[in-house]
Formats: sequence, structure tokens, C-alpha cells
Amino acid sequence: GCGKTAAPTTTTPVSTPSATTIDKMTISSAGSTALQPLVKLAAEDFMTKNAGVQVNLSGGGSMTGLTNVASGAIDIGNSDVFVTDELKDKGLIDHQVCVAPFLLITNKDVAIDNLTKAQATDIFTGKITNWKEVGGKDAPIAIIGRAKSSGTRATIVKIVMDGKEFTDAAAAQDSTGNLLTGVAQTPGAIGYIDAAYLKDTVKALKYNGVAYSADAVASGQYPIYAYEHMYTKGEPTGTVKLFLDYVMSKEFQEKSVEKTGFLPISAMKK
Amino acid sequence: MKARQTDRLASVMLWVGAIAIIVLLVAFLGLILGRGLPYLTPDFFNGPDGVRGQLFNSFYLLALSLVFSLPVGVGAGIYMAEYAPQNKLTDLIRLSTESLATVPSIVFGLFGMIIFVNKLGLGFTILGGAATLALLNLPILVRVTEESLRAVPRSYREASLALGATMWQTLYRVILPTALPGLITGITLVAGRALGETAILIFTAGMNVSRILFDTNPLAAGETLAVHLFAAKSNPLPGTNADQIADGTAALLILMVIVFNICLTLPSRWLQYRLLGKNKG
Amino acid sequence: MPHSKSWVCFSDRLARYLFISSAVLVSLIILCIIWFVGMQGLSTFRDASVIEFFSSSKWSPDTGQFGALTFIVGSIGTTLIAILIGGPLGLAGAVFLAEIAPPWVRSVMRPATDLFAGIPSVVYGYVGLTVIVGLVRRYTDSSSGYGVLAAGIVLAIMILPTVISLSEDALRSLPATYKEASLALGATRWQTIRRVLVPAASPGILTAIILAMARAIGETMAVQMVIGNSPRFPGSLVSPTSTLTSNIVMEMGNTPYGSTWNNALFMMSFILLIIALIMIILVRTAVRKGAVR
Amino acid sequence: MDKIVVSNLDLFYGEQQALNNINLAMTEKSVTALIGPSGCGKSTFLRALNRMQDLIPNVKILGQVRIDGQDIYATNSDVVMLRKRVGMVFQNPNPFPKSIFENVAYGPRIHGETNKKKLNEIVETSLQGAVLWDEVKDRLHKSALGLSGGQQQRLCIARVLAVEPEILLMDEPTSALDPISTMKIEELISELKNKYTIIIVTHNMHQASRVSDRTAFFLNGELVEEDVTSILFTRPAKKKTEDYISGRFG
Amino acid sequence: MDKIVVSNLDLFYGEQQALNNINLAMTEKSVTALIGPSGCGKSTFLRALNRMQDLIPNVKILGQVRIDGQDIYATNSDVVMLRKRVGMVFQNPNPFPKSIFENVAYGPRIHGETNKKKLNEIVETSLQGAVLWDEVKDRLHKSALGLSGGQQQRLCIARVLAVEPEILLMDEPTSALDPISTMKIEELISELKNKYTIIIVTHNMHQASRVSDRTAFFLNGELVEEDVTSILFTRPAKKKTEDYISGRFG
Ligand SMILES: Nc1ncnc2c1ncn2[C@@H]1O[C@H](COP(=O)(O)OP(=O)(O)OP(=O)(O)O)[C@@H](O)[C@H]1O
Ligand SMILES: Nc1ncnc2c1ncn2[C@@H]1O[C@H](COP(=O)(O)OP(=O)(O)OP(=O)(O)O)[C@@H](O)[C@H]1O
Ligand SMILES: [Mg+2]
Ligand SMILES: [Mg+2]
Ligand SMILES: O=P([O-])([O-])[O-]
Repeated sequence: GCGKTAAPTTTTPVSTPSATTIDKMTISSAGSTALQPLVKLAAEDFMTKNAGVQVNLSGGGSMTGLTNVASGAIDIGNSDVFVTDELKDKGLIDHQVCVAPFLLITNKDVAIDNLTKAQATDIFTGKITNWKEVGGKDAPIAIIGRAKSSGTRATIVKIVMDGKEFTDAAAAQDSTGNLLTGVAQTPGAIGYIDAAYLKDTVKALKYNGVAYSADAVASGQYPIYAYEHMYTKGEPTGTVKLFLDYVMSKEFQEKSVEKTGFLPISAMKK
Repeated sequence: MKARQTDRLASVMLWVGAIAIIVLLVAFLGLILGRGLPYLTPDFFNGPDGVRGQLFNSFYLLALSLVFSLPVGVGAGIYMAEYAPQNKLTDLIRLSTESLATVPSIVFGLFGMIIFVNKLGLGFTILGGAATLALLNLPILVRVTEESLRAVPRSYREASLALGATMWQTLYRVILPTALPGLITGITLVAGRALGETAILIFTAGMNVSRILFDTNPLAAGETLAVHLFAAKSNPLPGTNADQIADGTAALLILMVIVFNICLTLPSRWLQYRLLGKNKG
Repeated sequence: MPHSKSWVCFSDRLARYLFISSAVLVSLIILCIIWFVGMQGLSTFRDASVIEFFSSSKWSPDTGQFGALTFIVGSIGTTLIAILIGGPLGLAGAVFLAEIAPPWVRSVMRPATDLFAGIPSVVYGYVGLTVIVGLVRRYTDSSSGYGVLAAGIVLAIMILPTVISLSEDALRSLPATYKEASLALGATRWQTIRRVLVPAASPGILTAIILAMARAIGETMAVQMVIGNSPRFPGSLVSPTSTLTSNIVMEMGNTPYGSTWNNALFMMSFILLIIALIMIILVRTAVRKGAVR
Repeated sequence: MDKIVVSNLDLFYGEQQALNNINLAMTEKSVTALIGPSGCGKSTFLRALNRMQDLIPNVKILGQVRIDGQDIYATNSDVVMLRKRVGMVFQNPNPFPKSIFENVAYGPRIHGETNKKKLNEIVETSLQGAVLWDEVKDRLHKSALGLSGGQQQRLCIARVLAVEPEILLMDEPTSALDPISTMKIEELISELKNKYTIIIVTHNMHQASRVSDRTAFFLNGELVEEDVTSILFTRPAKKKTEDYISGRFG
Repeated sequence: MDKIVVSNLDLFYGEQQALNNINLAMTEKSVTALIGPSGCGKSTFLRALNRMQDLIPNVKILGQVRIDGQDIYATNSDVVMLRKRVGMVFQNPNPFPKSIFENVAYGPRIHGETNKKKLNEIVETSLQGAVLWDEVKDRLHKSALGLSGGQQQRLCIARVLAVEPEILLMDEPTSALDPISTMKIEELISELKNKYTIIIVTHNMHQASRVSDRTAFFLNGELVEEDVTSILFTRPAKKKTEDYISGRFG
């Protein structure tokens, strides 16, 4: 599985008036760590609005979310990727809740601040191993990427590298946090993260000359982004539906999504 | 003379080695506490991203896992030390507990996830986490129990049995009380490991905290401090001060282990003192 | 009367059965785990070749290549480094505690080393990532600092308490007569330690080392943060590679349960279990040899 | 009257035979001393009389031990009951790490006595029986491990007396003690024999002649000779016995 | 000639005084026996002669021990060298868990002997000196722990002989042994005294009279009396000595 850029969306309408009511006091959600900030914020708001309701949240990775929602162990599976072939016939319903932009980042000592698609591809496939080949200092490039199973990595492979393989020489970190630490302290390091996680300990690069911004994504100038999904088994009902409705609500999408570094789904539909 | 010089040199080397170990420890503790202690304000516990829930969960999970593992672990340890005849079956039991002790915790984590989360369909729960954590505790408990019982002088056993006590009476009136300090040390070890465990809990107990303070529902998900630290390190959520949370949590964890050690060893020293009485002199 | 004779007999028998069933339960659990992890893992080989799994270092599950050699070598490599550093240092600490330390030093140092064991592995990993990786980068020609060396150093520190406490126990449990006999012959303290005490305690010390190895090879979180996690055969001690545990924890969450990829990760757990079992059996033969002598 | 009758007793530790066809009867309310060089099987024999040997794996016992006519190794024999009847005092004093009171009260407690007043009585009588009461009556609730070796050994005797056994087995009860404690315990034994059947192992021939009525001489797992103590020490029937008591070896 | 002269020796374990103003001289190439009831300080005295007491914390020693005129407790005295000159055999045989050969070769090795041929010679001579050679010459490289108790004790003697000491201290060397082993070791002692100054602790008065030239009687940390063995056992000067040897206590 891998993240797709623009998919024909079959999202449920944003605000269907319905008589849905709270039917259970605890719902659970697990999966993608990339999407976790957003779900966490939504859950907190939701719990404030509906006293007594508990939204259990867990990470574990996109596949953990998908498998567990498919088996019925949890109510909502969060994923960076589309449901896999194995789980296709389990009756999972996709709710695309936001757009996640991604950034190429480097250590602060790297002298350049832009990479073209071709340059980035050559670096990630291992063809270019010194920064001077892309106009920087004479220093070796240390790639710190994510694990083979990461949704972030899949997105980079798909959009930046057109499906070419990462060099095995790249070091990898299990999580965005450790990747950030690694890039921040390793001279000549390059990596990639969800835009939401950007910190000032590293430097974000322009891609094809375009700096990341919400507008650049919406207008299609900045192409590295993917849709984030929340899956349910069958059509959601009761509390689960209320929660998903809240995530898709105008209030949350407009006020809160961008705060967590994602883009509202509506931004792409303009 | 050569032997004399070697002796002196070796003493110096051993002192150096020991000092290196101590320096390493002090550096470790200093680093972690130095980074984290400044953040341990009341807000750190009670603020919006406060860790009071995680703190509670850590101890709740630990307590539950001990509830599961103590009886079985101590029971098995007693069997190995006091009853087990020397035969193939005993050998097999001993072999299996020893190998249980070396199972990587990630394997327990997977095992627990498939049993509790998937097969039993509980989802991520404190219960599942505690039960899986109990698997980690078990072999250590068996081993420690067996060793502390074996350290009880044979003569106590003989004296009691010779008075016409049954094995069980001998055990709970003489042997267990005498072995208690050793047992408590063992439990401290177990607790230290359990408090710091992450790999198991990420896959079984989940990564969020109940909003109800001190939620004792075992079917709720429960993030512990160690998992919280792991999460803060690996997903420094935007909008939170993840580094502070991580540093503070690490320091808090270490403090907890230290406090736990003191809380359990002091009473056991006192107990030993009580049991053995004052110096004979 | 609660203490009637039949009650005494009954409670004695009841206790006995409870203890036996606890012991049996413990063994059942481990058998369960082996069976379960083994079955799940072995089903990898419905789709992947056994020979490839153990002999190839090409790990590319999305293209159907399951070569786990890199991980096996990585695990063994980090463990060896950990033992090479932590073993002698820990043994020195144990000898120091058992034979040289003045009582007050021992009464401080022994609980302090036990405290090492209580530090969460995430914290070790964190210190490894922020300190040790940097040191390795500074003093070697590595560009990132990730690799077997950094992981080995972190593990060496983690296994210290195991080596120290078990070896010290082994040294302490030696009859005092060995030491007396040696000193009475005019041996120096070091000659006594090196020629009599350490050899006599060697089964116990070996147990300590092997249990420490088992702990090292099974450690996950700390290793995963400093090993670099590239599925590539380690070109040197300081180039990023992977271990069995680090790869399991990296990929487990993002591979669907039941897929060949996921099964292969279980197979790697199973290999870990097997390695642990082999080590235990090594310990037991070592101990038995020591007892027979 | 014969309290204990041992017939054709063989005992094996695994392959090794430690007792070889022992035949010996012990009279009620008398003291029998077992002497012999180290390793000859004295302790082994003693421990066969209250089945303490059951605790050691791979022990094989043949022959019979009858107490009041009943074979203690019969399948329906109750070993817990047996040990209540046959008390034992060990070579090294082995009080429990409990208070003096709790040490003596231990036996009555496990045999079901819960009445506090009754326990107090038993403890006092037993300590008096072991000639220890006056020395410890003010520190009953202090740890027993704080007593001197000789006091500890008398405490162990009191602890046995508290369960009111019929037979007392003593395995070198004074070998770890100083001369004064030794004398006290020897006096105690002389008193106790009015109520109990006593069997005592000793490596000290003087002690044997001081305290015992009859003496049995063991050598290499065999009973060489048994007789009235004064006769055995002055006119032994066997050459081996004479060699041993005249100090030719041992 | 006096090999060892002890003057005004006091020894304290912490607060407790274990030796009280001991004055004793031991003649070269003779056997001195130390007797006395358990706990009287025999072992303590013996271990003061090769400074084994140094290993025990909180031991305080006053007075002097002179060997060949030199005070072994002088600050410039070399304890390692001292122990090479003053060999010790312990109550319980304590061979190292090594082969028979390695046990005997241990001493020479630590004192710097590396020549294989020389070592072979030393091992053979020492084992012959301890009358063990014939019994073990075919199994030199087997573990010493496989030997019987008596053989182990002779091995320990051989191990001491291999470092060629001048003085031999023996602390109840036969108390854990069977009569036959005991006899062998007693014979050995009689032979060894032609070359060594021997001091032997024993609880067995017969043994003392069999092997020793002079005997010293200790009681409660004091030296009561010391004399030619035959005189001490037949015409003791002190009442306490007479009480003890006539078996009045102990
Ligand atoms: N648990 C045991 N396993 C094997 N052999 C044993 C055991 N206990 C004793 N023996 C052997 O049985 C024999 C008799 O031992 P026992 O202890 O009865 O001698 P003893 O006469 O009491 O000697 P001592 O005077 O030294 O106490 C000895 O050869 C001893 O080595
Ligand atoms: N390490 C020690 N610490 C404190 N007191 C000790 C120590 N060793 C011996 N003692 C005490 O010193 C006194 C003399 O002991 P020592 O061992 O010399 O007696 P002994 O004559 O050899 O007795 P035995 O015949 O039982 O071996 C005893 O009261 C003993 O309790
Ligand atoms: Mg005995
Ligand atoms: Mg002694
Ligand atoms: O969102 P991730 O799958 O890259 O963790």
C-alpha cells in the first residue's frame, strides 16, 4: 500500500443532519502516528462537548489501525494509506479527513535550500552522495529516512521518486520524532517528515523552487501531499458517527485542522 | 617482585573499572535528571498535557500485572525450591522458565496483541497490557523466589519438620517469612523493569489516557509514563512541548524507580533486622 | 476447629497442588508462546524460500524478496560488541565488589548498579541517540554515527547490571576456603582472584554472560533508536544496519497481520526465541560441567 | 520395656550403603548413647528413627523400625504424627529467626493450639523444663538469635519439649558449645530421662559415660557392640571397641 | 632452638577478647599440640601465627610473634612472604576445584616457577612427601574433588609441602576424616617433624598424645599450661588441666 496524491473521493457528506445519538460511552481509535495529532485534538474537543464520552486513542502504525478495525477490535482505524488488498473485502469504509503535506528537511549546516525533483531522486536513490553535486559544500550526504512500511516514505517514493527504490545505504528511523533528532544532530543529513512536525532544529527545503505553504498545496504548486484516512467497519453509527461528523464538521476543519499542520479536506476541492 | 607489582597494578585497574562504572551511572543519572528535573513542576502533572493520568496508569498496570504474576510466579518458585523432585519434568519446567526469561519483550508484545487485542477482541486495554506484562514478570519472579527460598538455611526446615509440621506449615510460618527480604528485592527488580517497559504496552495497552482521573476501569486503554516518553520522543506532537515532556518524563521515571527501590528495601531491611535481632555481641 | 488434623493435611495437600499447577502453568505459557510464534513464523515459508531467508541479505518484501541475513548478522554483531565491552567491565565490577570494595563502597555501589536495571530502555535509547551516536560520529569516519558500534555500546551499558550482580553472586558463593587456602600458600590477592576464584566461579560467570547476551539480543527500543535501521549488510561497525528486533518493531505496525511480510517478522521473533533457547542450553551445560568437575 | 526396636535396618544413599543390618532395641525412659568415629553412620541412624531421612532424595531403607510395636515405615504410618512423637535436637543450635516465645510456641501452634493463655503456660513450662526460664523470662519477645550458643541449644530443647514428644533424639547436641553450656545440657539430659526416651549421638566418650545408661558403638555403618555404658567402656566384648575407646584411632 | 616465640599476645574480635596475654615458644623441628574445649581460641591462636587473621575485619592484635627472631607484625614485615614460610592445613580438606597436579603445582607457580620439568618434579616429591603419590600417580590430571576426604587432606598437605615452608600449622586436620585416613595422617606428621616445625590443633587428646612432643592447653582465651606431652597428660600442674583431660568437661 502507499499514499496516493489525488484520489476520486467518496467522502461522506460533511454535515448530514441526522438523529444520531450517543450509543456507547467509549469508542476507540488506533493506527497512523502521522494522523495522531489531529485525531487527538478532535477527540479532546469531542469529549469536552459530550461529557462522559471517552475516545481511546492509540498509535501502532497505519496497518495496526486497519487490521484492528477490520477485526472489530477498535471502532476507527487511522491510516496514511488506502486499505490493502487483504482487507478490501472486510467492509471497511474510508473517511478521508484531511490532507497531509510532507517536507524535505536537512541539517542546518547544509548550504542549499532548494532541491529539484531530479536532484532529490538522485540523492534518495544513492546516485548523488555529496552535497557539492547539488551546489552545496563538499560534504557527504547522510540520508535518514523512515522504515519501509512507513506511509510517509511511501508518499515520497510515489511522488518524488516516481516509484524508484530508496538506496539501502540510508539510515532509517522508526518515527518522525527520532528522525528529526537524527537530522538535527547529523551534519549533512537529509530526511523527510509530515509538515505538521516541522521544528526549528532542522531546515525545510523548497521543492522545485516552491516553498511549502497551505496555499501552495491548495493551488497544486507544491505536490508532496497525501490524504489521511479514518476507516470504519461498515457505516458508522451512534457515537462513532458523531465523532466522525465532528471531525468533518466545518467548525473543526476550518478552525483546528490547520493548527495541527494538516490541510482541511475542503482546501483541495476548491 | 613481579607478583607484588602485578597485584598492585590489578588493584588499581579494578578500582579504575569500578570508578568507570560509577561514573557511567552518575553521568547517566545526571544527564537524565539534569535535563528533566527543572520541568517537574505541579503543572507538569496537572497542566493540560499533565502526566498525572500516565503516572497513575503506570502504577495501576504494575499493580495489576503483579496481581496476575505474583501468585503464579511465587507459587512456581516455591515448587522449584521446595517440592520439585529431580526428574525430567522438573528439568523441563526449569528449562522453560529460564527460556521465558530470555524472550525479547517485543515477542511478548506481539503475543499479547494477538491474544488480547485481536483474538479476544478487547482492543487496547489496561487488562491486556497487565496480563502481557505479567508474562515478562513471571520468569524473574520464579527465579528470585527460588533463589531466596534456597538461601534459607536447611536447618530451619529440618527444625520445623522435626517438630511435626507439615511442609505447608513450614513454608508459610518459617521459610517464607525468612525469605521475605530476598523476595522483596526480587519484586523491586520486577517492578523496575515493568515500570520502564514500552515495547509490550504499545501493542497491548494503547497510547492514550482516560480523562477520568484515576480511572480504574481495566478495560480502558492506559498509556504509562514509559509509553508516554516513547510517544513524546517519536511523535513530538505539534503544539505540545514534546521535548520538555520527554525530558521530564524520563526524569520522573528514574525518580520513581529510585523511590520504589527505597520504599521496598527499607522495610525489608527493617524486617531483616527484626527477624535476625540485634547483633549477637 | 480450624486446625483439625484433616484441615492441616488438606491445606498441605492443597498448597502442594497449587504450587505444582503454578509451575505447570508457567511452562505452558512458554510452550504456548513458542507454538504460537513458531506457527505464525513458519507460515512465511509458504510464500518465501527458507534458504533465501537465511542466506540472502536482500530484504525487499514489497517485491517478494525475504532475505533476513542482515538482521541475523546485525543482532549477533551488536550482541558480540556489547559482550566484548560490557563483559570484561562488568566482570571487573563484580570482582571489585566481591573482593576489593570496602564494605561501605559495596553497600552503595551494589544497589546503584541494580538501579541501572530499572532505567527504561527508551531512556537508554534516547541517551544513545543524543550522546553516543554523536561520539561515534566524532571519533570515527562514519557520516551518521548510527550502526553496530553505537548499538553495541548502548547495550554494553544495559547489560552491566546483569553481568555485575550475577557474577558477584557467583564469586560470593564460593567457599571461603578457596581464598584462605590460596592466601595461606603465599599468593597475592590478584593471584588468588585470577587463578583460583574466577576459574572456580566460572560456571556462574558464564551464566551471567550468557543471560546478559540473551538480554542484549532481545533488546528492542534502545537498539532501534541507534542502529540506523537500514536493511543493508553492515559494511563496517559504523554504518547503519538493522537487527532482528529493530526491524520487527519498525515494520510490525505497518504490515497487515497474516501477510507474508508480517509472517516473516514473526519468523524473526521465532529466530530470536530459538537463539535464546540455545543460549539457555549453553548455560545449563556450562553449569553442569562446572558441577561435575 | 523396649520403646524402639530396630531390626535388620539397611540404609543406602544412592549406591552407597551407610547402615548395614542394624539390630538394636532402646529402653523406655533411659538414655542410649551412640558413639563411633566420624562418618560411621551415627547421624544417619538417628535420623532414620524420625524419618528425617525422607527429605534426602535417593535414600533407600530396608528393614524395620518399630516404635511401641508399630512400624514407622509402614505405608499407613503418618510421618507428621511420628515426628511429633519423636522430637529431635540438632548438632548446631537452629532456633527460628523469631522471638524466644514464638520459637517455643511454634510447635503447639502448628498442632492447633490457639488459646493464648494455654500457649503462655506451655512456653513457660517448656523453658523451665530446659532450665532456661530464669535466663530469658524478661526477654521472651526478643529475637532468639540474640542468645548465646548454649542458650540457643537449650531453647531448641525447650522447643521440642513444648510438643510433648515421647522420644528425644539428640545429634551431638553439645559439640558446638562451651564447657559450661555443655555441663548444663548434660545435667538437663539426666533430668529429662525420667520422662523421655533419649538417644544421643556424641563424639565425646566422656560425655557418653557421664550421661548414658547404655552405649552403642558404630563403625563403618555397622553396629559393633551395644551394652550397659559402664561395661562397654571398661570391658568391651569386641577388639574394635577396645581399640576405639582406648584411643587407638578416631 | 625456639623457632617461634609468642609474647604477650592479645587478640580482639571487635570488642570481644579472644586471646589473653599468651606467652609460648615453639621449638624447631618438633610437634606442638594445642588442646582445649571448643571456642577456647585454639584456631584463633594458630591463625595469628601466619596472619590469616588479617582477613577478618575489626581484628586487633597486641603483643609480638617472632619467627626466627623477626616480629611478623612489624610494619615492614611482608605477609605474602610470611605465609610462604608458614604453611597451613585446614580443618576441612579444601583442595581447589582443579586437577590434582594443578593443586600441588599451584604454590610453585605463583612463586614464579614456570619450568614444566621442574614442576613435575616438585609435584612428585610433594605427593610422595604426603604419602599420596602411589594412590594418585595415574590420575594426576583428574579433578582433586574426586578424591576421598582423607586423600584430599593429604593432597592439601602436599600442596603446602610444594612451597617448601619451614613451619606447618594444622587446624584439626583429621577431624573430618575416617579412622584409617586419620592414622595415615598421624604417621605422616611423625615423619614430617624431621624437617618442619609443626603446630597442630586437635580436639582429640589421644591424638595429641600420639603425635606431639609438647602440648599446650587453652581455656577461654588463656594459655593454662604448656609442657612435654607425656607430662601434661599424666601429671598436669594445674587443676583445670586435670579436669579437662580427665573428661570432667569439654
Ligand atoms: N545426604 C547424604 N548423601 C550421601 N551420603 C551421605 C549423606 N549423608 C551422609 N552420607 C554418608 O553416609 C555416611 C554416614 O554419615 P553420618 O553423617 O551418618 O556419619 P556420622 O557418624 O554422623 O559422622 P559425624 O560424626 O561426622 O557426624 C558417611 O560416609 C557420609 O559420607
Ligand atoms: N571471625 C570471628 N569474629 C568474632 N568472633 C570470633 C570469630 N572467630 C572466632 N571468634 C570467637 O573467638 C573465640 C575463639 O574461637 P576459636 O575459633 O579460636 O575457637 P577454637 O578453640 O578453635 O574452637 P573449636 O574447637 O570449636 O574450633 C570464640 O568465642 C569465637 O566465638
Ligand atoms: Mg553426624
Ligand atoms: Mg577451631
Ligand atoms: O505515518 P507513518 O506511517 O509514516 O508513521
